[in-house]
Amino acid sequence: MTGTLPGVAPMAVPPAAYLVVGTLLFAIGLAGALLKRNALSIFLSIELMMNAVNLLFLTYARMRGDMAGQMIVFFVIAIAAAEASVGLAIFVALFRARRTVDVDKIALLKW
Amino acid sequence: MNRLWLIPLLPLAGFVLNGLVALLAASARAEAELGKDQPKARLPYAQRLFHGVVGVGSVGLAAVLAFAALVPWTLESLGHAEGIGPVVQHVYTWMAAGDYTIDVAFRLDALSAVMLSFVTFVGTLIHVYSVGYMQEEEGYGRYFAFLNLFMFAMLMLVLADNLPLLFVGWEGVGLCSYLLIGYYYDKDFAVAAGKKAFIANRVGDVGMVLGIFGIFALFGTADFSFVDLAKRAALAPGAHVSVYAVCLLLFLGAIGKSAQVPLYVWLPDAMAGPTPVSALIHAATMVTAGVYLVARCSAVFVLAPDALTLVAWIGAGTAIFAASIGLAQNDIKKVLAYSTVSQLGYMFLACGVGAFSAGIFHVFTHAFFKACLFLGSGSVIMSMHHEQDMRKMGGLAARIPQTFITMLAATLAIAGVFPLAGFFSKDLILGSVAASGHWFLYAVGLFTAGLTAFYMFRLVSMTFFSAPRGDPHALEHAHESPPTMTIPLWVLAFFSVVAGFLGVPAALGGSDRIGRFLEASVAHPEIGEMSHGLEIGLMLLSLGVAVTGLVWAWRWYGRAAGAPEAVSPQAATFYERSGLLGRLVANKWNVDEGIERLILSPFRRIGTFLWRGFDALVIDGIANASAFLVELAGDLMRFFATGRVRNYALAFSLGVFVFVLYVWVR
Amino acid sequence: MPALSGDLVVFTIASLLAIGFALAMVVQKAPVRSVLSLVVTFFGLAIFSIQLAAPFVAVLQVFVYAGAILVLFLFVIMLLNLGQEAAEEDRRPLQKWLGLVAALALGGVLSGAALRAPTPKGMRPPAVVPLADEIPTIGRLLFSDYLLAFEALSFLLLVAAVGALLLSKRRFE
Amino acid sequence: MSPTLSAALEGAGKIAFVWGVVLAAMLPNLIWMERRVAGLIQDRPGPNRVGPFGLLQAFADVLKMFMKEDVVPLYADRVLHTLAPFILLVPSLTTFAVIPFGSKVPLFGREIPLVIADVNIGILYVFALASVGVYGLVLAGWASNNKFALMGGIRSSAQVISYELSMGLAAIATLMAAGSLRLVRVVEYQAGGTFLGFLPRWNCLTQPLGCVIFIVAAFAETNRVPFDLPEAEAELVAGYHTEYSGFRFGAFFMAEYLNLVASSMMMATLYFGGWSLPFLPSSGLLGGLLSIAVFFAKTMFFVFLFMWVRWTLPRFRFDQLMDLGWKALLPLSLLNLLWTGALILLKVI
Repeated sequence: MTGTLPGVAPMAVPPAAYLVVGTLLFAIGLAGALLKRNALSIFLSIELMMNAVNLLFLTYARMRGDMAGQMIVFFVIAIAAAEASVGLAIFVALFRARRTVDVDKIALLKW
Repeated sequence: MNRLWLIPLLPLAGFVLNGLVALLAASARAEAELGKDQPKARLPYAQRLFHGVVGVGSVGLAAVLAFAALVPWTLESLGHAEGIGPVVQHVYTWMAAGDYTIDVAFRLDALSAVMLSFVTFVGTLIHVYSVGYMQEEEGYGRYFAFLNLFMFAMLMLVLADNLPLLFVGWEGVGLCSYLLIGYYYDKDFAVAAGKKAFIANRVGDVGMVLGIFGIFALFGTADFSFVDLAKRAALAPGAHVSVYAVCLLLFLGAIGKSAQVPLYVWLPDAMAGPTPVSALIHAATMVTAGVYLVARCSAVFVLAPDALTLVAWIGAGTAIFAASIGLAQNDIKKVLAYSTVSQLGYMFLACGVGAFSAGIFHVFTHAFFKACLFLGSGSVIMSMHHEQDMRKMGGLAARIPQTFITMLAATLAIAGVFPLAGFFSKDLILGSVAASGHWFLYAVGLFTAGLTAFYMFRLVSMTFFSAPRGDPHALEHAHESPPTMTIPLWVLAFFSVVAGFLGVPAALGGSDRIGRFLEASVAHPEIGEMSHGLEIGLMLLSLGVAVTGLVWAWRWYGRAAGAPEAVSPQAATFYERSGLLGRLVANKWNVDEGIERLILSPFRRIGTFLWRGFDALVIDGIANASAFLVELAGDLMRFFATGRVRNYALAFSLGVFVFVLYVWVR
Repeated sequence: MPALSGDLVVFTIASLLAIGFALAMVVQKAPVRSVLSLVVTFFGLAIFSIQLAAPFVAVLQVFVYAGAILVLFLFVIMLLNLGQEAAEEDRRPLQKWLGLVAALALGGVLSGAALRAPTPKGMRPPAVVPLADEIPTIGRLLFSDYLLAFEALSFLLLVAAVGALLLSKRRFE
Repeated sequence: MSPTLSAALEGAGKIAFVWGVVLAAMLPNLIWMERRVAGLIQDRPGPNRVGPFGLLQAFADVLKMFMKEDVVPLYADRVLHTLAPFILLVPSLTTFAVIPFGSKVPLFGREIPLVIADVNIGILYVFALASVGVYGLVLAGWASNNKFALMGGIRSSAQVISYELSMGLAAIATLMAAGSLRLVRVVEYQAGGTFLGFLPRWNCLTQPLGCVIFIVAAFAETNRVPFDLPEAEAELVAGYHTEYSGFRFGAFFMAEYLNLVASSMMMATLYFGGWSLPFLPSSGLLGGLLSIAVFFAKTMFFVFLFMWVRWTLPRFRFDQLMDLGWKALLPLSLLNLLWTGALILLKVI
């Protein structure tokens, strides 16, 4: 069973609108991730992107009328929590080591 | 007695024990003697005792078990008209492919009974002999470990119930042969001889393996039930290989293992190993494995008469060829080696004409007198302080009487003097060859018999009779061997005298017991009949030939008093006259040189070309080129590796953009 | 909660809020302000989820994201005291402009693709399960169809906790 | 009267009632009460000049507060500094929405359930708001641009995150028992049966461990003694609201008491049977009114408990706080989960 979505009145808002908003938020998040230099801000942007995707999932779940989308969102949120804890721990350690979280100043991966 | 698997297991256990103790002791010893280099000395008594007890004990116990298993079976089988079915014991499943499984299963039938009997018996005796013979050696433990391992492998070979398992034993004995030939690993010739044996056997084993596959393709099974299938000529549906090819491949394996032309070259060199090893492995047991294989698959061979004929021809050729070389050898062990090759030729000759039981019978008797001869030669060599050149011996009869008598008995046996063992087995062979109508092959066999008698008695004469040569000092100290060595000699001599009575032919009022006994498990195609009169006539003829050989040898070498260079003037003059033939005989027909020139050196040249030309230039070139390309690519790529995450992310997202665009537009 | 009347109005406001504060999040120099803007955006998203008949997800979002994750961000920002970090000019114009272009292009393409995408089986008729049973349904799904994923997730969380502990643990002492 | 309109009216009425009671009736008296309790415990009269028994003291204080100048430090982040108190205030005001403050009363010919919004995610809603509330403190601390304030902010964020876990886990056990997230259902469940045959089936009896954990965590969540580290006078002057004065400070003050009341209500609801009391009619007009009384009585008791603790216990050290939260309460709450699950499986509750 994928579970049927709790019954609600037909959507007053066209789902396309949600999709557009979701993608826009995603784009904004991407811009943030690409433009920011503060690791934390980048991380924030990524969180935003994830949520944008969540919105899309919810929309599709609503459109399909089953629960699968919601379940995925549930998992995404949980994974985001794990990711946040580890990521932030990394930043803390990083900051201790180099007194900065500017990703451009942390460029050890180069030749 | 349903414990067949114990029989090979015991020697294996012996191998493990001996091996471990030998290793530990050796390392401990090296520890102790670090720095000071004292000559290799005999091991401490306790350790030798241990190795002796474990080595002999394990094999002896195995022998006891073996006889406990085969005697009742044999008696019962003899009781019935045409024998009783084999005893097959499955131990566990070794491999399973689909619904076809290969078990570790042991089989006791007439054939394996005969093999088992003399393998364990002679094996035990030779172990006992080794206790005395090897006592001075530092590698005492190693020696016994390998000897036990050999017994294990040989018993697997003999008892196996399917070809794959037989092949395990087959390779095992090959390995042990290699290890023991190279026992004196600090001597180059020994190492070289070991390699030679190993490689020559590999050539044969290729055929062996393919043969096994062929058998499987033919009958859809590789355990010995295929024998019955073959007897009923019931080939598996869609058998893609021809019986002929399969037989030849199997026979190739046999050639390699049993040192037939052209792969016999390794056996004479194998004499580099200790003499008991030569006796056990290169005379009595291992080298007869080929005959065993052919006899085992006799039913299949019968389906391909042409292949059988080839076997006969190769056997006969080998017999006379090796015998001719044996005539002019001066190394006592070399003579015996070539004699072994020649006798093996006899056996294949027998198989070739379809008298498989005769072949096995000869295997049986040969095991006794040839082992006796080798052990005797060992005793001689020891008494002469490791002198192997017969030209430096002579007149030892009085010095080492026991060795002399036993060896004389064995010599008469191999020469085929009535009523010793050799007489019956060899005449069974010659008789069946004659009966099969291959009169030329019969002539060859007969002539070979003469040669055999000649070179064997030549050996005896040069060793025991004739005037003492070599330094008298050594002769002074020539002494009889310890009882651990002489007792086995006596036992073997006894059996080389009486073993033949198992197969007294009907013509002499006997009832060819062993022949009928073996009929249960080997094929016995119709090979023509002979009147008893003709048969007896032929016997007298061969007996006459043998006696002629003996007398001739006596005339040339019996009272020879020449210097070591030319022991016998008559022989010298004969070789002078005979010209090319003589020289060829004296130089072993230049086979080794021929192989060197025709096969080895071309191979070496090709190899050198491939190495210098192909590998160094082409292969390495390719490798280096690719490496260079990769490096180049890396040099280009690294400008993109800015180390800044954002750049990577940017590139990544651009890529995603393109991808999505593609998906969307498409 | 059942869809409110005047859905459209709510949606418009929410989306304006969400997008506006998302932009603010990007533009802000001070991380703390970015975090706060993001909080507002998340509330907007929570409203969307309610409209999309997923109140549980909505609350979860507020609870986990706004309530825990972002607070954690704040905590770290304050711990490292990043508030006053001098926001010097970005010395990589190429990265900057290309980044913008990439973001816009991707956003455009994605939304275009999303709009073009065929509606899966169209809109279902109002479904059968009463809204009150949403949470039990989710629970049942978690422990039936998604059990494996669920367990894996729990393990992941454990590992993450341990990993975070190790990472932020000072050596020595 | 159209159903929507009546529904709206009904909702408005409940909101008015709850806020009226909480803000107008309780809040001022709480301020007075706290100081009287302090006096009681410290064996001194406490405020007794303004009005009878000093009952009007609170109004005097509030008046004073509103009179004071509202200072904003020069280098503070003006916007957030202004926003912070209200960010703190709003959630604590909206928490009451889902807490059932009574059973049902028949009024104007209709059964009115005495809860503002009986949403099916009730308790999650409460937790969500509680977790959002912390922003107020954190921002206050950060925006003030004052090291003490910052410390206070950091502490409160860490503290809230840490204790939310055990609090939530403890509460989940009650949900398991009730089989629903709706607080109304939770209360009905507790009112609906007996434990071991003779005890009321209150969660504080069926899962005492969870009850204790929840109460302790609630103390931490509301930054009350012994966990009032964000505003530990001794170390941080006044913690996050060091830089606040006038009515903004008042807002913080108010929010603290609101949270106090809210969490007291939660305790009563989750563990002490909400509005229910054995042998008391809970149906009909009388029953409804009685239930309301019972509910607020319980709430007041917990409020008193808060004050009692505050004036008797010393303050924890921060590392002790963390240890307690992570090493003691969290495992214990898991244990409690097991315990409750066992009870449910064994059909004991």
